[in-house]
Order: sequence, then structure tokens, then C-alpha cells
Amino acid sequence: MEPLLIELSSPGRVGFSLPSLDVPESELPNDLVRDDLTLPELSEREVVQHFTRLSQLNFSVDTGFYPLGSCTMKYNPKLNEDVARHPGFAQIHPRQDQSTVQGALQLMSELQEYLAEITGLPAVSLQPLAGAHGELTGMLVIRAYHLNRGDDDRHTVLVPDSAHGTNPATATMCGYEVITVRSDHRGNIDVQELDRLMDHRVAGLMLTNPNTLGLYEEHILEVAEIVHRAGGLIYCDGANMNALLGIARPGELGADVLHLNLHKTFSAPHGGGGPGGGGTAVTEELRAFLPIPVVGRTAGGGSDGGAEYYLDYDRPLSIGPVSSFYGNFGVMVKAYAYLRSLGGHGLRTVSENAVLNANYLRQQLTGYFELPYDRPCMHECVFSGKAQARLGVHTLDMAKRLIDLGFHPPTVYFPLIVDEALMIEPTETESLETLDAFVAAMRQIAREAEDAPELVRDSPRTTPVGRLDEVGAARKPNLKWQA
Amino acid sequence: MEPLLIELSSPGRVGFSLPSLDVPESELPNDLVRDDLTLPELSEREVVQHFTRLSQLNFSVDTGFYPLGSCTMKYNPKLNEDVARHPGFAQIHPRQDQSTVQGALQLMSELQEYLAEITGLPAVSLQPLAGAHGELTGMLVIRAYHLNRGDDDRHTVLVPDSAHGTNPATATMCGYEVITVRSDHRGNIDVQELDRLMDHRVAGLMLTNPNTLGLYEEHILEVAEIVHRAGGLIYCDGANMNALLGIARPGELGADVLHLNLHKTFSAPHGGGGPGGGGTAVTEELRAFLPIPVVGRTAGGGSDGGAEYYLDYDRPLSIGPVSSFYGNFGVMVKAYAYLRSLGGHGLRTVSENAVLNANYLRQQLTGYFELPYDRPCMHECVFSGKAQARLGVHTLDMAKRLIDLGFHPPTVYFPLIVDEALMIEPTETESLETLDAFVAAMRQIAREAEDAPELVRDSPRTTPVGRLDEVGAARKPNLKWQA
Amino acid sequence: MSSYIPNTDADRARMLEALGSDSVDQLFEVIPAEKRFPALKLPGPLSEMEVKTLLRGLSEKNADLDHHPCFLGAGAYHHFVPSVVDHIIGRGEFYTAYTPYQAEASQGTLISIYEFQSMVCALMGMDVANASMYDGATALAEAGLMAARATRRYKLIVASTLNPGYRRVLRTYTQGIRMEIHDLRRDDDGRVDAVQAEELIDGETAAVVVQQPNFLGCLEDLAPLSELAHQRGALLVVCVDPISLGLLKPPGELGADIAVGEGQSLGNPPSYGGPYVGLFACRQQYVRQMPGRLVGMTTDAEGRRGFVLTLQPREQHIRREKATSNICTNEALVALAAATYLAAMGKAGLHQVAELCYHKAHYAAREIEGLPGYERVLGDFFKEFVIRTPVPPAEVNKRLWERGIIGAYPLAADYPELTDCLLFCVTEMNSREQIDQLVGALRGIGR
Amino acid sequence: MSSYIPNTDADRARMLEALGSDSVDQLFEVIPAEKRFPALKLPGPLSEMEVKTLLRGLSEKNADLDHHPCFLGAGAYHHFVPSVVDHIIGRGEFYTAYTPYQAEASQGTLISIYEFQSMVCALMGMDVANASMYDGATALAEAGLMAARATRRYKLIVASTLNPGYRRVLRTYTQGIRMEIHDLRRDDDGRVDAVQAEELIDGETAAVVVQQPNFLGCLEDLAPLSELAHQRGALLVVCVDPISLGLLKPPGELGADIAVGEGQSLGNPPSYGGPYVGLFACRQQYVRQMPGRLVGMTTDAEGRRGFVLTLQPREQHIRREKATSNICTNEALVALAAATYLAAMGKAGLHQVAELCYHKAHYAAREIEGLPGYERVLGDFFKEFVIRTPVPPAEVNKRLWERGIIGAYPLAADYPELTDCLLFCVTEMNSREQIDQLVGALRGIGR
Ligand SMILES: Cc1ncc(COP(=O)(O)O)c(C=O)c1O
Ligand SMILES: Cc1ncc(COP(=O)(O)O)c(C=O)c1O
Repeated sequence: MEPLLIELSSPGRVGFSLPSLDVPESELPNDLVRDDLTLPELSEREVVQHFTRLSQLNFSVDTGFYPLGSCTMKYNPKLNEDVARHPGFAQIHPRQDQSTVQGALQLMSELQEYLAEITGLPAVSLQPLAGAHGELTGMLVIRAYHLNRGDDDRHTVLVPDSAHGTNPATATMCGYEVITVRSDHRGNIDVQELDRLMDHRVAGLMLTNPNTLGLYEEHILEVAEIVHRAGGLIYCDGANMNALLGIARPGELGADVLHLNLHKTFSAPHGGGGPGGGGTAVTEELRAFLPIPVVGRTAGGGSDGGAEYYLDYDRPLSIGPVSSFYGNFGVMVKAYAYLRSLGGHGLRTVSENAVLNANYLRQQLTGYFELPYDRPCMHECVFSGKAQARLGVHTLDMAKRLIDLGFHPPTVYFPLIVDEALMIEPTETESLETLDAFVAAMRQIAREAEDAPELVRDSPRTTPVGRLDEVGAARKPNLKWQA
Repeated sequence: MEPLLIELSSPGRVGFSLPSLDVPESELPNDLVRDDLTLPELSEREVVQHFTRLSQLNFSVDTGFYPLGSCTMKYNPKLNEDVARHPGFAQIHPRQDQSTVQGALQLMSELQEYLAEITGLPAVSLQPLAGAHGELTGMLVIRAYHLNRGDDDRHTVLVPDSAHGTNPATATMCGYEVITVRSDHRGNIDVQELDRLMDHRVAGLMLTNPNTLGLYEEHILEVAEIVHRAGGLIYCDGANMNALLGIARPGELGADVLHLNLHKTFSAPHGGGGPGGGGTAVTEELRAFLPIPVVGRTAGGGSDGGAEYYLDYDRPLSIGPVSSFYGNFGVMVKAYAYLRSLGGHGLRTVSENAVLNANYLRQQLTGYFELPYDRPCMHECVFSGKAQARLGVHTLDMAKRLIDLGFHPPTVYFPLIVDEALMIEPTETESLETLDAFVAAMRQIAREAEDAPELVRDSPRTTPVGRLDEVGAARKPNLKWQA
Repeated sequence: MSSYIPNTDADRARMLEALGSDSVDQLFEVIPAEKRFPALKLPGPLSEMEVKTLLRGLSEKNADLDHHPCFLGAGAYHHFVPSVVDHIIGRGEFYTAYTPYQAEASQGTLISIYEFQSMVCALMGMDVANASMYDGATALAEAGLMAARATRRYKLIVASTLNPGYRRVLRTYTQGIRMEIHDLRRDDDGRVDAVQAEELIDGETAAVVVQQPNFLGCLEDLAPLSELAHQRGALLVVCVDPISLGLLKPPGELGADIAVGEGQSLGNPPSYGGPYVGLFACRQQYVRQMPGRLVGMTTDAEGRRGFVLTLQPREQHIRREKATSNICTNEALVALAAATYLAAMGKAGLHQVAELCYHKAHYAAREIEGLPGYERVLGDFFKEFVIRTPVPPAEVNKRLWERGIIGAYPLAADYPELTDCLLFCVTEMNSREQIDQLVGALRGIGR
Repeated sequence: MSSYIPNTDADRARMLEALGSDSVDQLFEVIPAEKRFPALKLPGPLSEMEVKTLLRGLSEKNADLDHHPCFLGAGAYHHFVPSVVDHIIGRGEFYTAYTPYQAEASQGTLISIYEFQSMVCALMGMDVANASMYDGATALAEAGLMAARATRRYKLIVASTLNPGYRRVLRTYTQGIRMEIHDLRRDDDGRVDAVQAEELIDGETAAVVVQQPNFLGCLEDLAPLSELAHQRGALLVVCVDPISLGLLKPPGELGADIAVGEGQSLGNPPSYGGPYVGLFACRQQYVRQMPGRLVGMTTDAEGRRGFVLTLQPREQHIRREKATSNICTNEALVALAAATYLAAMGKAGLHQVAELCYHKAHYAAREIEGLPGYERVLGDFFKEFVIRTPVPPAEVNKRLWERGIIGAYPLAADYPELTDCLLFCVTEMNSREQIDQLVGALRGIGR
């Protein structure tokens, strides 16, 4: 495999070319000057070769099917990449006078509006930098809301056992105690238990809809009713919005706060793990608490020659800013381009196709793998590898076998409430042929689990490295090179 | 391996998004409208996946060492790619009024000057689109020169037996009969034979310096003298200019005409086989014959507000245009950026390092492979695989074995005067470590040729396909898919 | 040392030591001292940042089509290029490789060329297409040479409605060899004169060379020409606009033996005239006479499908002075752009582009003809049309430019009888708003 | 159907048939009819070409730094980005992958993160660095939280010379939990007040939080603070400008236990505030308290080296409400840009950038102080410095903008005592010509 940069480094090599100093030198603060800086030394050619080779070691959406559940690994339109790199977007400074960045502010303002329209929640902050950051923002908004009403006795938050890990982690960061709510036999939140747990000490419920089982919460209106009745609010984790675009508005289903994942639903690429965008939408009631600044628009529309769009900091009830500036602007540009490309009807076809694709996989794999909750799914479906596990072939083994068959594995071992979970999200950008090829591979693996379990357990074989010693890695962590 | 587009196609898929018609329809010329168009039908995602996967099947400079002799596979700076894509360069129409493209014309004018300075030949046409196209241009210029002097009895052209195939092919296209001149035992053109062949019926000599053996023509001044004395001209194939930048000017060594390969020497990438740039430089005497248009500059420097740079068509002795417009402008931008990055001294270091790298390889591999002409080389060195061939391992086998060892093979079986030729051009952009790794691989193969000839003969094994049936391919050509 | 050169002084010292040399200069002693190491008078080196700024500055001295409506065509076209194209040709594995001599290490390039050949054939209705020629003009010239080879005749009858630049390049290419070239005039409708064709095409004729739609935008009637040519043993060479083939009958259906064209429109920006790509296709029987590279499908020892350069004995590196052409490096990356474009647009997309061009051009033509003083001359057309203007064409363009519009192509230099005419081109890139803006401006100018 | 959705009506029909459904709508029957299928009031769909034009238009409404000299810093910087960076992060295999959960299929991302971690450590002189935080502000906030976890103390002493935005984000992050935050004022030189530090830092203090160079550009003296903090069992958290570390002593050498910083300067454009990347490093002993992802080196069964996500039990997906942070998606691609940048610049390059900034900023400062009416306030600095202006800062900026110059950052809102001051930033992107232009303009404005 490709060596590390430091192994490729050779003293005196340079990969940069900088202008020479064109001003007189000044005296350096010698007591503060460092002695040494052990960065690698390589020519430009070597840098490019290294990272190009590294890139080829990756599976990616551009090179194949990547049905990683909960992550919405849809195809990222190349158009978006191009427009986001325009110097008028990339080369503007966040502290420029607002009159000189009206195009950027207009884009943000319109994006706020579009997301409000899609979610049915009228007030939007684009500042959160990823989904979990949106959760933090939203839960702090909920907290501020209660406190502002003088309701300072709410110290707990309810979180379903199927929730994504960021939900309870977020609640903790906001100072809440987490109470876990069970799911029922249909994969819904257990309404009776919810009813029992909900009281005036509960700030709210963190709900995911469709939930992490890929299932629509059948009692969502009732759930919202129960929570609201007790004075709580509904935080809706919108990571799964790819199922609901133009299908239903969370704001009309009882959500008070919802974060979106611009890097999932709105096609901004995942970047190997970010950057994301966690735009957060709230009800009118909660608007005042959103982070500062939000983008505003002057009523007069700047017709007097003044700036039309502006950054609104004058929000005394705001929870404060949650990041350095105004959010991941570059990601917003991509989401904006995507929304303008599709329009309202186009968005609905996105969700329709995402859901149809997932149901097709669900149907085609039923009988080969256990389906813990046997009902139509939304944009993803969750199987259990329990049957195979009984044969000694675990979900992890099957995931690795899929790699050998040319597919990125689904999300595995999540949600936690499904044993040996396999969480498959095809997205709308995959063709029927791809789904069929994936189905064939999965069925083959199910067969192999019976006939040739070793084959599955010993995979992957086609990758530059085999299964890695994770225990060893954690026991004696080697987290950087020794220069 | 990746299927073909047509195999991925499915009726009704679309990968495009076009604006709807915003004007009234007009009647179509129905008798001229085609019935069917069998292009593939794919979504954007599928198109991207297909070509991305294809790309990964290639060896390339960005992913490894590519010592393909005579081709100067140097690293192509990314800067050049970026600047060439600027809308002010890419989005200008060749028929725009010249006053609206002064930046483009200035770039071309300056590039002409720089190339003149480098070659020592003052008049430059950037119009030729590749090396061979420059040869055609240059040989037609030579022809026009003779004819213009009333010297219409010159029907032959001398071409050394070591010459690249484009040389004799070009001479034929210009209506000349080709007479081959032998090389001597030091790899130089045989001066005595030249002297014998040269007379008033010879239009000129097509010489390559350094020649395709990677050797400097030791008698070049004498050769030029012989040719010129008999009224002939020297066409110099400048494909190997990477050896001579700031080292020597062909124009001072007797060349009357020289083409450059912008895609080799001047770092424009090779594009999988083009586009190239074959800028051609000639003596003052031949200037009048260059293709129209060339880029001119007004004496007044446009100071009167008029355009400074212009396309000069008013050249009655010109051979005429050789291509649709003014040459591969995009390639010129890259060459220009490269020249401005390096400057004159930088160019010299390019050639110094290219030549040093080649000599190092020559020295390190001597003893392992036969060196037919044992003297210091210039930017490349040519070995013979004869010794290995005697063991039943041919140069082709060794080339394929190199693929398995991670290297693109050198040029093989060229020049024709070397049996089992291996023509190795490292370029200046490769590091000593890379050269050493390549040396190790070559030595290993030399060893294997003795110890494990099968291993070499059965390679490559690591590629998506093994050696292909070329005979079958030529016997029953399948040159397109059956839709 | 430059960031492009990895080796350091220490590296060089090690290498020199291995060579037993004292200095790099020694390697060049073979060059006479007085010719050695000329001091190049070039501008000094610049850092990356400075080069970027310098080139941005130069590029911004040009008026680009992103910012100006443009009605120029005449051999280079402003068509839409989907974003995917640049992303694909921007893959280092494609653009930093070279001609796929080593098939096993080059299947990516080989397959993409095979697909390019296949799609060019589909587009043109021809049997075989090569891996690319330099551009439209040189493809046309090579077609003339090939027709002569195939027929062993040395006379070409060339329509005066063929791109005048291409006609000139054909003359350049053939100036050293035996080749008679006769111009075939046009009729009043702007199409090849059938009567003169009948006179000129004879038993010595290697080929009749025409363009469809022709340089003046008009749609030729190829059937009679094809019949005539074939009757007399000549080939029919047709030069096409590939975009028009989204809508129009392909040359293969119209009797062409060789079809060529400029492929720039297929996914490539106008780029001030290059890099472009020559499309070149012909009937099966002439395949061994073709210039340029060909990729074919074959198998390896295990029966796996693979692709190779094939029929190489036509080429210069094998046949040298007997090769069908001297071409070596071609326009592979531009061909890849075209292949990507055709894959992305597909059947429906190319059709839609062609229709958009057709309808928009006709709308524009009607609107302009409706203006006082302007007259459309010549016959049916595709996306380009000729307008006689009430003030001199140069003046029209100047005044359009005052409004930020890049005007049309003045025909005076190439067609003296059309001195007061402009050749307009309208594509899918011209919104109705732009067209209306043009029409409004022309109205003002005509007053 | 959209070009982004491959399936056709026929495909959908086949799938519905397999499902035994009549229509796609049926799949959504679980949603109450009255909530189902809201008509979204969004602008209609646009073609690719139209979106391109629309976004070009919006972008061109902004004044960009390619075309305007700029002297703004204050947390976002205009540094040179070598071309290679964008080429690497533009590789589909990198930017269309996600978090490398499946190590065998993600070695490219994993190795690049390991290298990023290694280079951040080298830069900062720290033992371990994570795979990235969202940005500088959130990295700082997480450092505050981590300090509390590590010390089980809940008081932070925060320098008023720390970026005011970061201080606000720290307050936002800690508003729901037990955390006391005390401001530590500055002295007249613009550095942390040593006397007050002595008073505030006590046995309850989790950490002292400072910035180097600080928000006002000044170079703090960290040695006494470090000593003080460590004496009292508190951690030292230092927020750095990574570019300055090309020249200046790393926080690890100055006693930092946790070092954070904004990584935007390392190969990323200012991009109107994001995406940026938070750098986060600490001493070895605190590694299990770290937030965010970590990549470690290990081996496979055959002993081959490989890389994996490690120490995951700190993270939300394993530990849920007990995780060290809720962070999941981070800024991987921006970190990759930083890694590419650091690899390309290397040891010498980063040093040179830092020196260029230093000398240019000092040149500019000297020139400006020399102007009548302008005064430089506060002490030694790196690339940012504070100038008291003779006319109100907003007016200065307005008049600079009239000359096309993007001015400096007004300090009034954050530092009322510096109401008449501007924070200037000068980097390697500012040529002497630009600086002289600025100085000339300021002279005119001061008159
Ligand atoms: C259901 C769910 N919620 C929240 C998140 C957190 O989003 P992010 O990773 O953008 O912080 C994720 C992402 O993995 C998710 O799948
Ligand atoms: C020595 C030599 N001459 C001429 C050529 C022809 O150049 P091009 O391929 O650009 O037409 C080549 C290229 O392969 C060459 O190596």
C-alpha cells in the first residue's frame, strides 16, 4: 500500500512556490521563534501522486453503490461542485461589509425560505455545521424557550431506544438527563410508555421520523399531542428527510424543531466525513431563540439602493452563536443549487423514488434475511442478520463479504434495538439494475452463510488490507507518525 | 471489468437537463429528419460512475512513474489546468473581434517570442496541433521556400534510420520521396553517407537532436554544413527539446525549422493521446512561409487605443492555414503558465535534471541490459533486450512484467535500429527514490529472465485483463458496439 | 529548485557520484562550448500565486461568452457543456496518461475511445470511426487524401459552401502532392449547384466534398450528389455539424462514404479555436485506408474481453513513409469529452439540443427578417442563417458590441457576393431574452 | 424525470409489481391524508444551464478577494492555496465517500486523516490530534468542555483577548451545563493581565483559555500563565493560528494541555465563513477524554499495516449520552485540504508563508503608523495589528472601499475601549503594491 507522507519525505524537497519577500525585513521575535518544524518535504509531483493513489483506495459514491443506512449516500451532482467553487462564493471573507456580499446573503435568505417551506417550520438557522450540531442548536433553543417562560423545572429529555447516538449525546451536552423510551413491536415509539414518562419535568422528546428503522412513526400525531400536552416540545431529527420531501411536512406532524442534513438530503457530498450542514428549522414561537446571526431581508427590498439582505444580530433571546460565522456557506451553495434544479415537484419525486427503491430492496431480501419489523418502509430498511449469526456468520462478516462483491456495506449494528442490524438505504439515485445486482449479492451471501461460512468470515480478500486489528489499535493507540 | 455504456443503457433514462423551449416552434424539415439515433441512455450518476471507474483502469503520471521514451511524461502542474479553464480563456470564440480577445492574443504573441528565444529560431507559428502536424507545417515551409526561389527540382528528403515514424510519413504527405540515412556506430547520423546522398535534388534532412537513441548528434554542425552547402535545409524534430532547454539552441546548431511538442517539453498533459501543441519555429528566411495567421503586434503598442495584438493574415507567401483556427489555444495557456513559472534559468534546470536522471538510469542498468551505444545520453537512454531475448524473454515480456511491478513500461521496439529496444525517459519530475525503485524492478526482471522466464512471459497478472489477442483484433476488427 | 523538480542538491550529488561526474555541466560537454548554455532572455520565474494573478489578468482582458450574448458560429459553436464533462476529463488518470500503447495498463482510455468510435458511428450512420483527428479542417483534408488513396484518383470536387477555412487547409495539405481541386459553386438558394456538379464530376474524380448543413447554414440536398458521385466511381465526403445529427439524417443514410466533422460542439468550450477534435468515419470497406488510431475489441488468453489499438499497420510508427497519415498524437482528451457529453446527453438529449437550436434559430431569423432593412437570403437552414444588413456588417457588429453583444460572422472575405451579409448562429445557449435583445438592437441599428 | 434519478416509469412499474402495489402513492398511505403531499411553494425546476447562470449571477453580486485587495482577518484569513489542494479534494473517491466506518474500503480516507493528525501534532507540538472539529470556535468550546471532564472542575478563565466570537460560542455551548466562565482582562499592551490571572486562577479552575497570537494580533507571554495554571491544577488551553506556527513556538512547547485552532488558513478559501475546520490536539494523557474521531495505525492478520477509526468508545454512536461529545460528521474534506496543503508547503513552505506574513504585516504597520493621525496601539504582533484611526473606522472602510479596497475589522462592537480602532491583517497575499496602495489611501482619508 501507499507509504506515508513522512516516509516519502526527503530533506530539502519543496512542493511550493511562493513569491519572494518584496518588503524590508523586520526583526523577528526571537524568543518566540520555534526551533524546528517537522513537516514532510516533498515535491508537488509527489504530493499529487500520494493523494491520488490514496483516493483510489476508497470506495465512494462516484465509483459504486454505497447503501450506508441513515447516511443518504445519494449521487452528488457535479454542477453543485462547480458553482460552489466560483470565486464570488469561495473568495469572499465573512467579515466583508454586507453590502459587498449581497449575492451570498440572498442565497442564504432564499435557502432559509425554501427549507422553511419544505419542513413546515417557518424560522430557519443555517448556522449549524452538521446534523449533531443542529441537534445541539435545537435542544438549546428548546431549553431557552422553557426558561424564557419561567419554566425552569425541566431537566430531562426523552429519547427513543432506536435514536441515533447523537440524540442522547446532544441532550447531555445541553445539561439534560436522558430517559430512554422503548419502541413497540411495530417499531414505533411505545405510546403508552411515552405517556407514562411524559410530565412537567420533561423538556421534550427527540424523535426521528421516519425513525432509524426506516419506519414512519405511525402515531406521531398522538405522540406530539402527549408531549405538547405536558408542556414539552418535539425535537425532530431530520436526518431522514429524504423520505419526506414534498410528502409531508414535519412542522405539520407536530415537530417544533427539526434539523436537516444538507449533506444527506440536499445532495452536498459527504466529503469522507464532512463538511456537512445542519440547518435547523423551528416554529414561529421558537424563532426568537435561534442562533445569531440569521439572515434578514429589509422590507423595502433594498429599493432605496441600500442593502436588501443583512445579518441580523439584534435578537436578545437568541441562544448565541453556535459557530465561528454563519454556517458552512459552501455547503449551502450546493444545497441551493440542488433545490433550484429540482423545484417542489422534483423534490417529491426524489422521496418517492428513494422510498420505492428501499421498499423494493426490502421485498427482494425478505426471506433471505430476517425482517424484524415487517411493514412497508420509508427510505431505508433494516434487516437482522440473526439467522446467519446462528450459523456463525455475523453481520460484520457479511458486510466485509459485500466489499469483495464490489459494494459498500450497509450501516451495521445500528439501530441498536435490532440484533445484528443491516440498515440499507439505497437512495433515489440508484437504478433498478444496481438494486438487482445488490440483491443478487446479498442473496449469494445468505447462501454462502449456509454453504460456505468460511468464505464469508474470511472476507474481504480483494482489498489492500484484510480485517484490521481494532482491539490492538485501541489498546496501544498509534495516532501519529514518529517523524 | 466495467461494462460498456451501451450495456448500461436503459430506455428512457436521461442524464441531461436542458431548458425548455422558450420560443414558438418552427416547422421541421421533415424529409431531412432522422428516424432514430441509437445513443446510450443513462442518468448522470451512471455516466459519472462509468467514466470514473474507467479512469481507474489506467496507469498515468498522476499515479506513477511513466518512463515512456520519446514522450516526456513529466508531471503536469495543476496550476496550468486551473488557469486554462478560466472562462476568459475557455469561453472565447475564435471569430470574436480581435479587440475583444487582446489577452488571448497577447499570450500567444508572448509565447511565440519565448519559443523563439528558446529555440534560437525567430519566427514561430503556434498553429500546428501536435508534433507531426508541426512536421507537416515545417516541411511544407521548406518546400515553399525552395519553390519560391525557383528551385523546383528537389523531390527527396533524407531521413535517418533512427527517426520517428512521423518524419518519413510527413515527408511523403508533402510529396517527397524519402531516402533513409544510416546511423553510425556511435548512434550518430552517418556523415559520410549523408555527404554521399546529399545533392541538389534533396530538399532537406529531417534530423532529431538529441536523436531517438537519446544521444546528442555529435556532428550536427558538420551535418548542417553538408546539407546547407547543397542548398538543402535542416528540419529538426524538436520532440526531444526537454534535453536542451537553456542548454543549446537548435537554431544555433544549424536547424532551419523545428517543431516543439508543447505536450511534452512544456508540460501540457498528454490527455491519453492529445491534445498536443506542435508550435513550429523557423529562421528569419523562412518566416514568410509560415501558416496564416500568425499573431502580430502593432509597433505603436496599441497606445492609440487601438488593438495592440492582431492576427496577421496578410502573408502572401504563406503555405496557407494548417488547421481550423489558431492552434490548440488551451494547450498554449498551459505552456505559457509553465514558462512563466520557470523562467530561463528554471528551464535550464529542467533539462539538467532530465539529463542527469536519464544518465543515472543508464549507469545503473548498464550490465543488466545491453547498451548498444555506450556513451553519455541526453534525456533518455535506449537499452536492448537482446541478451534476455536469447533466453526467450523478449522486451515485450519485460514491459508487461514492469506493469505488474507497478511501473508503466518504457517505449519498446523503437527506435527500430535497436533490436528489442527499451527506450527509457525518466524526465526531471521524478525523484531519485523513484529511479532507484525502477532500477530495482528492472534488475529484478533481468534476474527473472534468467531464473524464472515463465514469470516474465506470463505477465501481466495484476491487471484487469491479461495480454490481449492483437492478431485476432486485427483479423476481424470489432471497432464499435452493436447497439 | 522548482517545486516541479523533486531532486535536491544532495540527490544530484549522489547521482553524479554514481556517474563518476563532477558536475551536471559535464553531461553537456558534447555540445560545443560556444553553443552551450545560452542565457535565455525570458521573463524571470514567478511563484504560483503570481502566475495565477498574471493569467487571471490576461484572461480578463478577453470578453467571454459567460458574460456576453454571442451569435457567432461559422465553425466553432457555443453549446451547453454539462458539468460532468469537465469532472471526467479532469481525472488525472485520464489526462496524464498517453496513447494506450500498453493495453493492459490503459483499458480506461481504450474503452472510452471504443465508446467514442461507437457513438460517432451511431451519430453519423457510418460503419467505422477513428479515435479522432486534430480538428474539423484536418479531418476534412485527411478525408480528401483518403479518397484519393481509395480510388487512386487525384481530383476533388469541393463545394464552395464548404467551410472556406477547411477548403484552404485542404489546399495546404495537398500542395505537395498530385491533387486537382475544383470548386463547385452554389445556387441562389445557397446549395451546391446541381448543374455544375453534373459537369465537374467525372471518371477521374476521387471525391465530391460537401458540408451539411453547409457553411452558410443551408441544408444541402445530398441524394442527387451521392448518386452522381457513385455513378462515376467517386466517393462522397460529407462534413457535418454533429449537433445537427440530433435531428437530421446522418451522412451514412445520405450516401456518404467518408463523413467528417468538427467535434468541438460535443462537450467542449470554444476555447479560442482549440483544442478541438476531428470526427472521422467511413464505410467498412475503406477501413484499412483510414488515417489515425483505431481501438478494437478482443480477448485475453482467459477469454476476458479487452481493448487494444488495432490495424496499426496503417500508421506511421509501423509503416513510416507508407503510412496512411503522419498523425500520431491526436485529440484523445477532447474525444473523451465528446464521449462523456454524448453519454450524458444520450439519445433524447442530443435530439433536444438540436431541436432547441433549430427552433431558436428560426425564431431569431423570422424576427430579424421582420425588421425594416434586414433581409434573410438563401434557403432552408438548421442553426445558422444569412442576413443582408442595411448598414455594413462591420458597423452592425460594432454597434452590437456597444450593447455588449458579440455579433455575427461577416461573410465578405469568403464570399464577396455576400459582402453586405452576416452569418448568424443561434444555439440552445441563446435564451429568448438574448434573441429579443439582439433583435431590438438590430432594429435600432437599422434605423 | 430528473437527470439525477435513473429509474424510468417502466422501472418503477416493475418494482411496484414486485411489491404488489398499484402506485408509488400507496407507499405513503401511512401518512394521514390531510398531511400528505403538501404542494411545496418553491421556485420551479431549472435546467443545469439555468442554474449555472443563476448562481454565476448571485456569485458576481459579491466582491471577491481575487479582485479586491483585502486587509481583513479576525478569525478568517486570505492565504495562498496551491492548485494541488483543489485537485486532490476534487477527487470523487474522496469527496463522495463518508466516514470510514468500513476500514478495508476506506484506507484512502483513513491514511489521509492519520497524516492530518500527525501534521497537526507536529505543527502544534502536541501528542495527539483528532480527525477534526467543526471549526475554530467549536473546537475551542469542546476544549473547554474537555478540560472540565479531565479536571472535574467547572470554572474556565477566559482571556478577553480570545476571539470574541469564540467566547460567545463557548457560552452557547455551556449554557445548559454547570460551567462558570470568567473573563480575564488584557493589559495595555494587549496581552493577558498577569495580575488578574494570578487572582482568578484558583483550585477550582478547570482551564485557562488563551489565544496566541491573540485576537488583537498580539503575542501573548504564555510561560507565566502555564506555570500558574499548572500550579493550581488547571489546564492551559491555547487557541492558535496555524499559519503562525510556521514561525512561532508551538503551544506544546509553551505548556498547552489542549491546543485548538481554526484550520481554514491551511489550504481553504475564506468561503464566507465556512466550511472551515477545527484543529484539536492535546497531551497523551487526555486522549480518552477527547471529542471527535481518531484514526490509528494497526495491522491485519497477515501483518500488513492498516488504519482504523479507534478509541470509538468515546463517541456518541457507542456511548450515547455518556459520549465525550455529540459530534459525528466533522470536516473531513477540509481536513484533507489542510493535509494536502501541509504536504505541499512542507517544512520550508509553511515557514516561508509565516515569514512573509510577519514581514509584510510589520512593513504595513510601520507605514501606517508613519501616517499623520494614525497610531498603532498595543504590543508585538504577528500578522494582525491594531491602528487607531483619525476618522471613524467605519468611515475609513467606506472610503477604502470607494477605492476598491476591502478594509480592516472595526473593533468597536467587541472592544468598546478600541472604538476608534481597526484590526488590520496582512498576509502573503498582499503584495507590496497593495500595501502601498492601502497606505496611500489611508493617507488621503486621514487628511
Ligand atoms: C438519524 C441521524 N441523526 C443524526 C445524525 C447526525 O448527523 P451528523 O453526522 O451530520 O452530525 C445522523 C448522521 O449520521 C443520523 O443518521
Ligand atoms: C521523436 C518524435 N518525433 C515526433 C513525434 C510526433 O509528435 P506528436 O505525437 O505530437 O505528433 C514524436 C511523438 O511521439 C516523437 O517522439
